[in-house]
Amino acid sequence: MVVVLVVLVLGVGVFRPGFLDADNLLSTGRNAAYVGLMAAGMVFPLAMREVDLSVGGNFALSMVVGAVLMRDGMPPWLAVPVILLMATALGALNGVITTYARIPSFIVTLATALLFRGIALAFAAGKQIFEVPRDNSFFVDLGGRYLGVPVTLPLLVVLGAVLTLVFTRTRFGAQVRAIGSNPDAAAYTGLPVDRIRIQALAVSGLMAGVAGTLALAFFMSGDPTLGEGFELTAIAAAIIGGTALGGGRGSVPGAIIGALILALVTSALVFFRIPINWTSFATGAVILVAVAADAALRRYRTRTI
Amino acid sequence: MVVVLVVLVLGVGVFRPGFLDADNLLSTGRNAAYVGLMAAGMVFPLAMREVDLSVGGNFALSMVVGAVLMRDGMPPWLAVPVILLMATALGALNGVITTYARIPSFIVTLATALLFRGIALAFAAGKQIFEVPRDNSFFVDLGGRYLGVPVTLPLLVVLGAVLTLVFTRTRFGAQVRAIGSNPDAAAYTGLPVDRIRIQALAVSGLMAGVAGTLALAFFMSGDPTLGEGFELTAIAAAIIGGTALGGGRGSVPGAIIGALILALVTSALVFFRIPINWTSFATGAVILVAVAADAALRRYRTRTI
Amino acid sequence: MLRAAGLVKHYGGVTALDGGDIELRDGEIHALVGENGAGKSTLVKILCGVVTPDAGAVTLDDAPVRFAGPRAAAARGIAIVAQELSLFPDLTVAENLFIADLPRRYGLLSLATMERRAAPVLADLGLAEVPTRATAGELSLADRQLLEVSRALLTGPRVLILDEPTSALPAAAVDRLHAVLRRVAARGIAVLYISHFLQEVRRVADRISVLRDGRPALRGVPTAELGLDDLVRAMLGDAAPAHRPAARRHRPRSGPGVTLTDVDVPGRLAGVSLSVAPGEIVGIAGLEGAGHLAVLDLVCGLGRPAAGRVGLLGGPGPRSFRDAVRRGVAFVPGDRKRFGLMLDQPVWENATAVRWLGIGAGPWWRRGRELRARAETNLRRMRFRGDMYGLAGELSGGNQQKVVFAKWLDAGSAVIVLDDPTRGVDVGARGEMHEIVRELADDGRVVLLASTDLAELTELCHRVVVLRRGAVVGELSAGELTEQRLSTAINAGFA
Amino acid sequence: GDDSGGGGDEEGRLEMGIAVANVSLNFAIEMSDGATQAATDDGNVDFQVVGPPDTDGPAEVQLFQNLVTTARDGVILENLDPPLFTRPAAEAIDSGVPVIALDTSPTDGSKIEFYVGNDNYDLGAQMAGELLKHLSPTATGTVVVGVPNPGTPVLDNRAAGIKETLNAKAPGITVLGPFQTYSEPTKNYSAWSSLVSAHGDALAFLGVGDADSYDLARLKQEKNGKWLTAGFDVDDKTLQAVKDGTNFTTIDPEHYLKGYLASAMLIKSVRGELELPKGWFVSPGLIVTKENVDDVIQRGSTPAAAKAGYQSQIDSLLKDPAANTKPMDQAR
Ligand SMILES: Nc1ncnc2c1ncn2[C@@H]1O[C@H](COP(=O)(O)OP(=O)(O)OP(=O)(O)O)[C@@H](O)[C@H]1O
Ligand SMILES: Nc1ncnc2c1ncn2[C@@H]1O[C@H](COP(=O)(O)OP(=O)(O)OP(=O)(O)O)[C@@H](O)[C@H]1O
Ligand SMILES: O[C@@H]1[C@@H](O)[C@H](O)OC[C@H]1O
Ligand SMILES: [Mg+2]
Ligand SMILES: [Mg+2]
Repeated sequence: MVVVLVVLVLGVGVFRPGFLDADNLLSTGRNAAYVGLMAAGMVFPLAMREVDLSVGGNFALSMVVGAVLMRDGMPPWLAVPVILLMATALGALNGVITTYARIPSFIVTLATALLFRGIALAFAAGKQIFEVPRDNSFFVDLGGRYLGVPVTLPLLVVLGAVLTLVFTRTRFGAQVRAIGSNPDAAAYTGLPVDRIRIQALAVSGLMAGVAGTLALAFFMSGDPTLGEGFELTAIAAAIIGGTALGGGRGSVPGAIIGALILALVTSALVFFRIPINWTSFATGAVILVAVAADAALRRYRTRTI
Repeated sequence: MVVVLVVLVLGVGVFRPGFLDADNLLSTGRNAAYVGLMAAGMVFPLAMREVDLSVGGNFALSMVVGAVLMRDGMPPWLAVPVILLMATALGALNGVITTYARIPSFIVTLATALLFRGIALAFAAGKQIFEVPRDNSFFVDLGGRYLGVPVTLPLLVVLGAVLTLVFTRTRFGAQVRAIGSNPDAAAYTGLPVDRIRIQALAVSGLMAGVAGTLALAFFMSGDPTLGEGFELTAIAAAIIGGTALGGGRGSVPGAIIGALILALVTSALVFFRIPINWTSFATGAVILVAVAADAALRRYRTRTI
Repeated sequence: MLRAAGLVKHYGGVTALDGGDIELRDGEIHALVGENGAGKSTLVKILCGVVTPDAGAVTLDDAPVRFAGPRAAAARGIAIVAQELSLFPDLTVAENLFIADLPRRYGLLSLATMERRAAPVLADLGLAEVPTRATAGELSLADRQLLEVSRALLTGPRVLILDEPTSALPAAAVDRLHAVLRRVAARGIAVLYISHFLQEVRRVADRISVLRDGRPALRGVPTAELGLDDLVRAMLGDAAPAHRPAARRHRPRSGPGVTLTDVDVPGRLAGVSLSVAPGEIVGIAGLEGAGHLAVLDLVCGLGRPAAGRVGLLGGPGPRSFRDAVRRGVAFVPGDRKRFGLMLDQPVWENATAVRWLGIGAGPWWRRGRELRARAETNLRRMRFRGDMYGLAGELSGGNQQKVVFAKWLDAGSAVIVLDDPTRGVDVGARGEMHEIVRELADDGRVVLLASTDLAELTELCHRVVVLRRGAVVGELSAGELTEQRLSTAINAGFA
Repeated sequence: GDDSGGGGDEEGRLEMGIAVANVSLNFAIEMSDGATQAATDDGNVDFQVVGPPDTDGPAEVQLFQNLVTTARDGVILENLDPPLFTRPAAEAIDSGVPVIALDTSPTDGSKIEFYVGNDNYDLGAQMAGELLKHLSPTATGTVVVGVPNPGTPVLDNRAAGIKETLNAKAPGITVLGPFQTYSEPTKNYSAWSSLVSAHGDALAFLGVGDADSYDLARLKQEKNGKWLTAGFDVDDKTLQAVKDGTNFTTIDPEHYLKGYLASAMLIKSVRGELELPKGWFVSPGLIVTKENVDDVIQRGSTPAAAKAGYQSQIDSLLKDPAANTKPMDQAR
């Protein structure tokens, strides 16, 4: 993974040195952070054989609700816990519906994606909400840079580390992996499968909320149309990073690196001046090559070790 | 399923008789047919634990290639086999890459979706292609109506029946289900897992091509931007129709009915004059309710039988 | 003391239990035996709260209990090792051991605590070598079975229930397990032990109960009062075979069979040569990792030699598993749940999968009637007890194994490779299956057999090839083939 | 009300409506607001708006077909993908429902004969002209043009207008692109961010879509860019960026006005008060700069303000529709 990431960066850099410009790499990283955070959260449902297609909607709703609260006078830093609580609750709601209506999470979250984005639309009444206190430290600091580095990036690293610990070293994480690994045995062993499902979807909701909060801090406005299609990119990033759709296995750092690779591919193509009608083709082709290379590399390594 | 479909139609019809207008129902059905055909094809990869996210791209490419061939003078009916062959080959290509590069089909088809659509864009030079011989029977008959019924609809029924037979009554169908049920056991039973995977993805490619052909006949133009997001709707339709994401089970008629339900929900909302800011919300909510009702009904039935 | 009385359980039209009862006394090992499908696992599932009985009562220390689920049972000190392995293949050994109650330190899993607590139990069962950080899916079937036993022991139970814990275990591991169970019983714990190895049962149990068709045939009779024949009669009733069918005369034919010539597989086999002729039943034996399973893999196309030659029916070695199957190799795997069955599909579809779906014989469309007829014939030959139209996952363990055998029988293969083919199968059916294997050999098939059950090897094989550390160390043929000598050869080699 | 409708029922109440490309973006909302206002002004029209949540051609086709079964007296069709509507529009017209096109010119076989839309090529040219006001006549360097999604005629025409005008009027300037900038706003931001890194020495970055405008502004602030930036449409954030001088202009296709005009003329023609001319009714656009941005902001604050703001234009344009109408095949 990391190898592919580095090869990609350096490979492009050789031909287009401007790509290696610190500012370009940092901005690309920051832009990838939103999907990266969602991908990190997505590892939890995926690892237990569930999926969350509502992260894009949750992301948009978080931004809009945050912007509305701030516009209407709530101190931004106070609004943050409200946003995160709401996003987590919506994630949990996905889990509750999946569990109690007994519908696959694919369908539930496909519908709640519309639902959440719909609430955002209704809330914003079709307008962008930008009358927020831009001079507040929430926007200046959280949305800005520190020593030239977008604050979002260290946060991504910290949150990634925390989620990695949660996934690999906590009881909750182990239960998530256990359920994904063998659902029958998990039920048989008496693991609280329903509760864990709700919690796993709550985690992915929370991360959508975190992404929404950071995007709000950066873009300084709430916009209900944001984040469309993010769910697929986030799932793809998680899978590229080694999470199995079939459950049981997952990697939070892998998911984040997966998101970075996808973002770098798009950005790199810009440096090669791909004509607009070929952009889509080139993006698809490069992703395929990058992922195939990664897969081949892994096979090679496990074979030689 | 059928119950939910009928209740939906009649329920809306009671309040908004205009909804029951034959013409309205027929055009809604026809519009659902494209996703319905893709959902029917999608049953094959899903039932063997694969997924095809490239059907939207394949659909667009089929339309564009068909339109270009017809514009450049190929007799439309002659272009049809070319389109279908190409769509099938692209589906098979998904299978070949998945098998030999050993990347999950989720990633492969996410990338080839971009690739196929990219080729369509490049091929069409970014334009919508509508300089086709509209008086040809391909457009007049295949795209038109017969005795007031859009020809697409009986075709949907026939193709649905054929695919149902293939899925339930042929060796290929049984192999697909066997692999989805337990891939390891299938391999240890001597099934040609790789070949079947390629064939299953070819089937879903073919159905995308069929949908593209029918759409071309109806819309009388090729448009590289068409069919975005169809893949998720098709997967959702298949799941609503009783196909398990975890493989082993599937239903072709279920998938088609699933697509009809999804289309009817959207269409019904028009008749209730939901304010536009709330349509997204209402769509999500009604889908949830419809699917939950269906699930509850099934449980009730299996309990009483 | 855990007691159950008058347990009744119906699954749809099937009566799994019809008045089952049992009394587990503290400090005693109580064995439960019975034919496949007699209701043993069902009884056990009721005891530990997995299944709710339709009638009957369970009492713990004379107080009635009704467990909401296995967790509730576990909370009262009832631990179970289920018949169908219920490990988490993606989790580490340590996580598997403690999944029900993971020890933590500062909120994080404490690997150190897990290792400390697990070490003595793992050592007792001979798992000391297994790294606790390895994922369970990488372990052998035997190690996984022992891992489950370890997991149950680690909960510190007062009632320990083991549903066929030794079906995949080699003899040495069985002995270690028995030693552990005796020690556990000595501490006052009640043990329920289910097995189809009647000798083994008689060795370890203080009392024995027998279930027949869901009803008790014997209730907690002290082992000393029971002979082997009494047991068999209680289990099978009038159907009990009067005598063991005599081994038929071995008539090897000329013609191509299976040959290995100076075969090397890095890390598994070194310079192995052997050949099996049509009509022969040859056992391949060894300790875990000795290379005997690698031999089976080569014949089935699951591996290719780095050096040397494999010959299959006069042709070259198989290129792949599928190639092997299509060229006439049948492989009955030991791990039926993973490699053998589609649990969510009907039995008859499972039983016809090799011929129709694997080899591709028959028309491309489904001829259901014909398929069902074939399935029925083969299943009847296996003494299958269950609903052919039901799902494979709803069968008792032994009957599942029969389905796996039946689907390979259907293929009509010339080379039959068997890996623990009678795992979990009751004595009666085991005898029947052995008879079928003999018939296959008489019919001129090549049969290769690996088994953790030494009795199976001695009863069935014309000769047994023994491997140690990837090399053939000797061969025992008809006259010299006894369990004693085989065990010595496997463990110590030929002096 | 009653669903049967049909031209001129008892009290002259009309069942009409508009289908828009989506119901979430400012441009579409403005058009539907304008169209709805014209119906309200008539006083006796039951007017319905339909559209998919996100831009989605086939979904809009379905909604359009549903709409023509209820709004039997007339339907305005706004979309970004005209070929899709060729047959559905023709079928609707054949069944007796008057249909006119809005924003994107209809295709040949659609049987739609009246279209209200901007001269998008000219809007692009105007943007180029505005840019040249901020550069010295002999300026040399590059200008990067971005288009959110390929294959959308409205946007392609704008890009062509920019490109061809700059090539003609400023020989020292090399126009690069158009490059794909994606319509989802965060992806749009990323795309521009990469474009700016890749062409750090460019004179200007010009986008032809709505997200381009405000994302370019945010980017310029973030990077303290010295380059010129501008895009289209009058989303709130875009107007803010013009007001504070970040973007030198935004081109307003005056969507509200377009929607109002289309709706008003359709209603009049259905009532028999107006013979609709055949062809393309050119709806004007506006160059928004620091000078007039406050008026535009005021105009966009409420539907009533919009009505007031556009009233004089509405009156004059409606006086003689034929005078503003060009042959359909010239639409661009
Ligand atoms: N979930 C189920 N659904 C339907 N039938 C079942 C189910 N579980 C068990 N049965 C049936 O109940 C009967 C008793 O099964 P059980 O598993 O208790 O047998 P057993 O004595 O453990 O056999 P074995 O020695 O093969 O393990 C069998 O006929 C089996 O098919
Ligand atoms: N659940 C069941 N229990 C008992 N018998 C069954 C069951 N299902 C099917 N059968 C038997 O199988 C026979 C064929 O059933 P059915 O017609 O459903 O199969 P089919 O798949 O149509 O077969 P074919 O492919 O030959 O047409 C029935 O006559 C019945 O005796
Ligand atoms: O101005 C609008 C543009 O911004 C949008 O992207 O497409 C439709 C146009 O009318
Ligand atoms: Mg059992
Ligand atoms: Mg039949």
